[in-house]
Amino acid sequence: GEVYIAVASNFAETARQLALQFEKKTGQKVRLSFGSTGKQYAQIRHGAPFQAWFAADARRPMLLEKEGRMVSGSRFTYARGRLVLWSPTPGLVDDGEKILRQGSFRHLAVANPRLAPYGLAARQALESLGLWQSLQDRLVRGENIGQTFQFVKTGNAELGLVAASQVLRDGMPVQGSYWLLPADLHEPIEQQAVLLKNQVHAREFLEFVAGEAGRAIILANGYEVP
Amino acid sequence: MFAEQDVAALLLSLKLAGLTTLILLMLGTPLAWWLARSHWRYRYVLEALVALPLVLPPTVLGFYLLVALGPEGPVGRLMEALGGSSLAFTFAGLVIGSVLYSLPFVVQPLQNAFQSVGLRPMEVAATLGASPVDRFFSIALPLARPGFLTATVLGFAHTLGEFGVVLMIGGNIPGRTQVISIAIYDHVEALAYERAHWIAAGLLLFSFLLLLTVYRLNRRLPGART
Amino acid sequence: MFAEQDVAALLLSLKLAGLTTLILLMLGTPLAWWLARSHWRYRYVLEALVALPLVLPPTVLGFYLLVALGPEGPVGRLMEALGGSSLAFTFAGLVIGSVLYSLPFVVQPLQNAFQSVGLRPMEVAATLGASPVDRFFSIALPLARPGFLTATVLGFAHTLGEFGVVLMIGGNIPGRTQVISIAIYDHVEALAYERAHWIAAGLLLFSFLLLLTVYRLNRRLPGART
Amino acid sequence: MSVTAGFFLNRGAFSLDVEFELPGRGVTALFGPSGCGKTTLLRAMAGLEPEARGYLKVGDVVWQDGHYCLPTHRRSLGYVFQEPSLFDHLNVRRNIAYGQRRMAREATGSSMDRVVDLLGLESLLERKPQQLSGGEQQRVAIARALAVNPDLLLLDEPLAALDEARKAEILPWLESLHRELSIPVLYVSHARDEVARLADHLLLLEAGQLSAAGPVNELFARLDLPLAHRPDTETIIQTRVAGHDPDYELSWLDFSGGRFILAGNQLPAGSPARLQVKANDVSITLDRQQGTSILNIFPAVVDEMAADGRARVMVRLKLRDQPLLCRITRKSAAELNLMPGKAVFAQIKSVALLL
Amino acid sequence: MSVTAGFFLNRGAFSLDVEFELPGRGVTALFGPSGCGKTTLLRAMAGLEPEARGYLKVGDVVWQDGHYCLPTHRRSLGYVFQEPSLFDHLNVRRNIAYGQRRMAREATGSSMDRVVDLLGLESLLERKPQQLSGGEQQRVAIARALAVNPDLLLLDEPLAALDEARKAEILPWLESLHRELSIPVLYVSHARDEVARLADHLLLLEAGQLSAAGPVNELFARLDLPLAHRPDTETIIQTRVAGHDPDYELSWLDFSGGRFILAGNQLPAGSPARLQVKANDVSITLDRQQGTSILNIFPAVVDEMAADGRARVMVRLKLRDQPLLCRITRKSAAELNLMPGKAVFAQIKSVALLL
Ligand SMILES: Nc1ncnc2c1ncn2[C@@H]1O[C@H](COP(=O)(O)OP(=O)(O)OP(=O)(O)O)[C@@H](O)[C@H]1O
Ligand SMILES: Nc1ncnc2c1ncn2[C@@H]1O[C@H](COP(=O)(O)OP(=O)(O)OP(=O)(O)O)[C@@H](O)[C@H]1O
Ligand code: MOO
Ligand SMILES: [Mg+2]
Ligand SMILES: [Mg+2]
Repeated sequence: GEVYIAVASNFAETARQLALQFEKKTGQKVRLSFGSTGKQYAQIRHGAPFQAWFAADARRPMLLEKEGRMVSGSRFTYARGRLVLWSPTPGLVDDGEKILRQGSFRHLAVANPRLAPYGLAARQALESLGLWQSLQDRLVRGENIGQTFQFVKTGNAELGLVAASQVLRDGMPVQGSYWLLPADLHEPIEQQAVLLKNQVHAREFLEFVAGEAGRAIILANGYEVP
Repeated sequence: MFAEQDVAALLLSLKLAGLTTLILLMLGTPLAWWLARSHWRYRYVLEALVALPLVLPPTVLGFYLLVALGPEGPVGRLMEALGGSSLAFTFAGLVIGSVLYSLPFVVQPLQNAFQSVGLRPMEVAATLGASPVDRFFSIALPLARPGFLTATVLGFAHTLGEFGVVLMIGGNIPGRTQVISIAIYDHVEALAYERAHWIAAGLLLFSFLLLLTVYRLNRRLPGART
Repeated sequence: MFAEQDVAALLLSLKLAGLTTLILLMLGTPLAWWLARSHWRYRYVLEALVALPLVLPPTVLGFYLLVALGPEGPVGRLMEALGGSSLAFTFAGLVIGSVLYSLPFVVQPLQNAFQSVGLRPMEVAATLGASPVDRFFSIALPLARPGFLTATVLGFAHTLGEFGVVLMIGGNIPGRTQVISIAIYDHVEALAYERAHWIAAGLLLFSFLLLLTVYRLNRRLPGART
Repeated sequence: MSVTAGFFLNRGAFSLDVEFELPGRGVTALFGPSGCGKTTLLRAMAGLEPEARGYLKVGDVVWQDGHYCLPTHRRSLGYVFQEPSLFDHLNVRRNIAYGQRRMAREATGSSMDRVVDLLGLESLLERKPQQLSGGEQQRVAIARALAVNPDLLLLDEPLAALDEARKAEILPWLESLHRELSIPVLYVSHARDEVARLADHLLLLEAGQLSAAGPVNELFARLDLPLAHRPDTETIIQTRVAGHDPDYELSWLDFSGGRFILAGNQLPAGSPARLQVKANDVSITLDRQQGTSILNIFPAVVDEMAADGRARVMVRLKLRDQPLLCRITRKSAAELNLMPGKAVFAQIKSVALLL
Repeated sequence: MSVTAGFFLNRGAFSLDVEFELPGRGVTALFGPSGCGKTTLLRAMAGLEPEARGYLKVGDVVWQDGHYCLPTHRRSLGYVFQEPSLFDHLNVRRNIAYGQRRMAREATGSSMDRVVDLLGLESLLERKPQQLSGGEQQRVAIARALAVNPDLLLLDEPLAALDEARKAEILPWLESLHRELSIPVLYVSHARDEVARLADHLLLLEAGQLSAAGPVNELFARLDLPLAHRPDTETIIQTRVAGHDPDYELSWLDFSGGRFILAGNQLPAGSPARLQVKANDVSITLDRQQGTSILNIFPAVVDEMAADGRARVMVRLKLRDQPLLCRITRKSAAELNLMPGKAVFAQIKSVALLL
């Protein structure tokens, strides 16, 4: 009885905590494989032996459903991501929008909008603020939200639009200063999960995540839950 | 200090690198030998082909391998027709990918080494009654020793550090296809820097000691005139 | 067929690979020469160090480079003290990363080639009045030609296909640090397979023709006895 | 184990085109100027020149003909290359043992010791080739080829880098070797001394073609070949040991023209012996002389005379039916009034005779 | 441009320990058995044995002493290695031109043509070393070393792979070379002939130590050196050309003991000439003989006698004050009743004389 589950990188830490709880509760072993959503989609299409998938967006789970490569009806939103403008330097982004408008920084890190849902959201937010064009030559793009965070964390980019789950623990920043972007600046970042094979323990795990205990853990890690 | 899963990943990496290097040497040696000796007019076409996989980014190479090995790809169908199952997401698949990707690092140094052995020692051995196979093993191999050392080191180290191909066709499944390079990457992505540092440091130290031993044993004898 | 941005990425890749190979040859040649000739007792320590960057996954190596280049890293501090700015997200940074990562692929074949030149031709050249520098260029270099070819091909191709390091310290800025390998990767991740195929095919064809030319020009003369 | 061979090879400026036979035993010298194709011929016989067309039969075994070519490692031969060509990764002992271990025939464990002893290699056995002097390397190469007890021995100037003393040790052994083993030996040499001493037969190669072939003593006595006009021209005389003078440690050697007296008494009575008489060492007198240190004086008849440069003549004497070449000044020939048919005495210093 | 040198090198089983001087011009032969250290000494002189301690002064320039060591490429020398060692990537022309282009002194464009011509390399100029025969390679190596016009020439058995005819062409040129250039030449050779012909001085090396050093003619005449007991022992006699016999193309050469008659008349009257007389070519008679083809007969006195093996004796004669070695059988010595002080005649075949 082992469960193999593919998980989008940004949800890795949270998924680990969920798995730990689940294992404690049921005695089932959960094996988590992390990767970018694009890669995992390709892998699943080519026969990857996962039983469930926690993607980083809704687009690719929907594609799978259309192609009939999953247990139909199992798709659901397990978390909703929030975008924060974050800098490890205390005080730098206390006044959120202002610093973006002033442009007193050399690099702003975002995730690649083509690949990462957080990147797409970042783009939408900057467009809403009317800054997307003017900031073009200061943008540095991470392939995924993890890499984007590293650009900022190592100080190579002064600030970045990263996932709230990366910088907030129980509502407080782990380090530095942040600005939680208003949710209306971008479309919601719906992170959806699907059951790929109708395997009993995988189904149980999805149920566990959607349940009370699961939602609490997800909330504590900086996501919103539907 | 090192989690069980990390140790498993390290062992898997060593197994993969060892096996890949072994296969590379077994495939690469006759190929390099042939390339070094052949007078075929279009030999250079093959030489160019061997180096070709290098120019693709590993993940992309991995993607095409995935397509080929997956149940709908040519290799996958062949395997299924033969009663086997798809090689994607298996250890065997990792080995195939690594072999393909590291081939030039083994073939090229070996080819150079065989070329610099020259014809004369082989001719002498033939006059002393050594068959082609015999003189290959008793003369060409030992004289090409520096080339073998380089090929082995490059092949082994490159496979240890390989990541893109392995991630793509392996699917990062703990205990099955999660190798140490992916494990470190996961930790970095999951912001578990501490853990990543420890494993990276351990891997570096281990590799350094290994390389040290290899190179030390290979020291040239002093006082040789040529 | 090829978007403007892809063409820019290809040109940038060629520039990066060319420059990196040039620097690698310039750094690697004296290093390889010294390694091939020195009788220093602890030479093997340096040999092991050169091969070491190989064992880290490129992204992880890139991560540490990012740390080193960042404002708190040693290189970053040095740059700042010198009045320069950070090298992260610049072309120069890409070059540094690629050089570090591809160093062993250049040094090792060169070292073997220099070793197989032997002392005798150098001694003869000395008796004919050639200074050490002179005989290095007039004797050792031409005799080590196969090693240089291998070093150049491996170094160039490896940098063309390099991805992890470049991704990590480049920030994927179109026209500045977005190289072709990242562009293909992006298309694959974004499920734009068609476009990825075209570029990959183009890159492969181009590289194949390049390699073909190089190897063809390097064909051994027929009829040589040794 | 006689050898029949023919080879043809075209290499642009140079082409090889030879057909010859080697007698079943004894040394055949391959003699000719630098670049005439000696090494190429040996390589072709060893099967190392894939472009060479031709045929080669050793004893009853066809090694090569139009359709068939035995690969080198199946040819039972010993080959000493012109350059020592030792295996750099093996020490001297293992270089020598290399071929020996691969012999098809029953291993002669003693032959290793014998060649090591003969070539004075005891103290070098554990050295690597790079730690040997030029001559030492060549000795190892010879030992390695000899240790395999082959059916055909190909030697490409094996003694060139050796000093006289070492040569003087090895030559008799090579002689005894070919006598014992009764295999054909093809021996490239530039030194007439060595040829005269070792070889029974001679192949004269010029620009890839055989210009003469035959027994050494016949060829050396022919005035029309360039051989006769070299400073070290000599005559080879076949003799048989008749007995010894124990007081002075001399030997008597009989041939058709008389009896030689030779320093040393190693050879057993009745055994054959070959004498080498340099044309420069023969002088001619009209009367048999007394009170001279020269022991070998024979009545002779002038057979033929040929100018040898402008100041000298080469005279072929007949000692009964044994020809003997003799080089003297034109002045002496004139003063002695030499002409074909004239009866004279040939004086040969005994110490000028070689085995 | 005289050379003062001393070298010490310890290599385990072998150690080199020599001190010597070379005269400012002329050829010094380095003679000794295989493995005695000849190559090592040459390498040390060229600065190629970094472990060798010692000193070396060429002319007024110190090349090496305790504190200082001129690097090889700054030493103006020509070195022919024991193995040809051509540059594989350069054709013959560029091999020869390599050193020439790097000479400090004024380029002698003609010297390339001269050496190419001398060594018969015209047709090979465009070939790569791998396309040459062994002897051809060696000729190129000699040409390459000669083309640099050095201050000191080091030759490690340069003629070993060459045939007699080619040697006979090159030797006189080497002679004329050292006469013209007046530089010291150190010449390793195993061949007494070559040594006798070329060398003025001799260094005898045994197991890394000098066992004798001095003018060739003195050393060759000493009965206590192993040199005297080799089959080709000879005496070198310094003479002066007195005149010619135009009818027979002979030369008259005077020395303290009389007048030699020599075939050929190339040498101008008054010029010095060196004669080589092999001990085997000298015979002894009690009376002056008539009716003989031998032209050179001199009154002589037996000076000293030494056993040479068991059957022979080596006799040193004095022709006035010119010593002359002569090897005869013990039997002849007894029959002629030779003893020191006895007056005899020495017969030398004129054709046995070499320039
Ligand atoms: N690298 C080495 N290590 C140990 N001994 C060596 C080394 N090289 C040479 N020798 C020994 O040093 C001695 C002198 O060698 P050298 O090459 O000078 O001899 P050589 O007089 O030139 O002989 P040859 O006439 O055979 O060329 C030899 O006994 C040889 O075995
Ligand atoms: N690869 C080659 N291409 C063209 N010509 C060659 C090649 N190898 C040898 N030759 C020529 O072939 C001829 C015969 O060479 P070979 O080596 O047989 O001569 P050799 O008689 O052994 O001379 P040596 O006494 O100098 O060793 C020479 O004229 C040489 O220049
Ligand atoms: O976890 Mo992602 O792939 O950056 O959205
Ligand atoms: Mg030859
Ligand atoms: Mg030597």
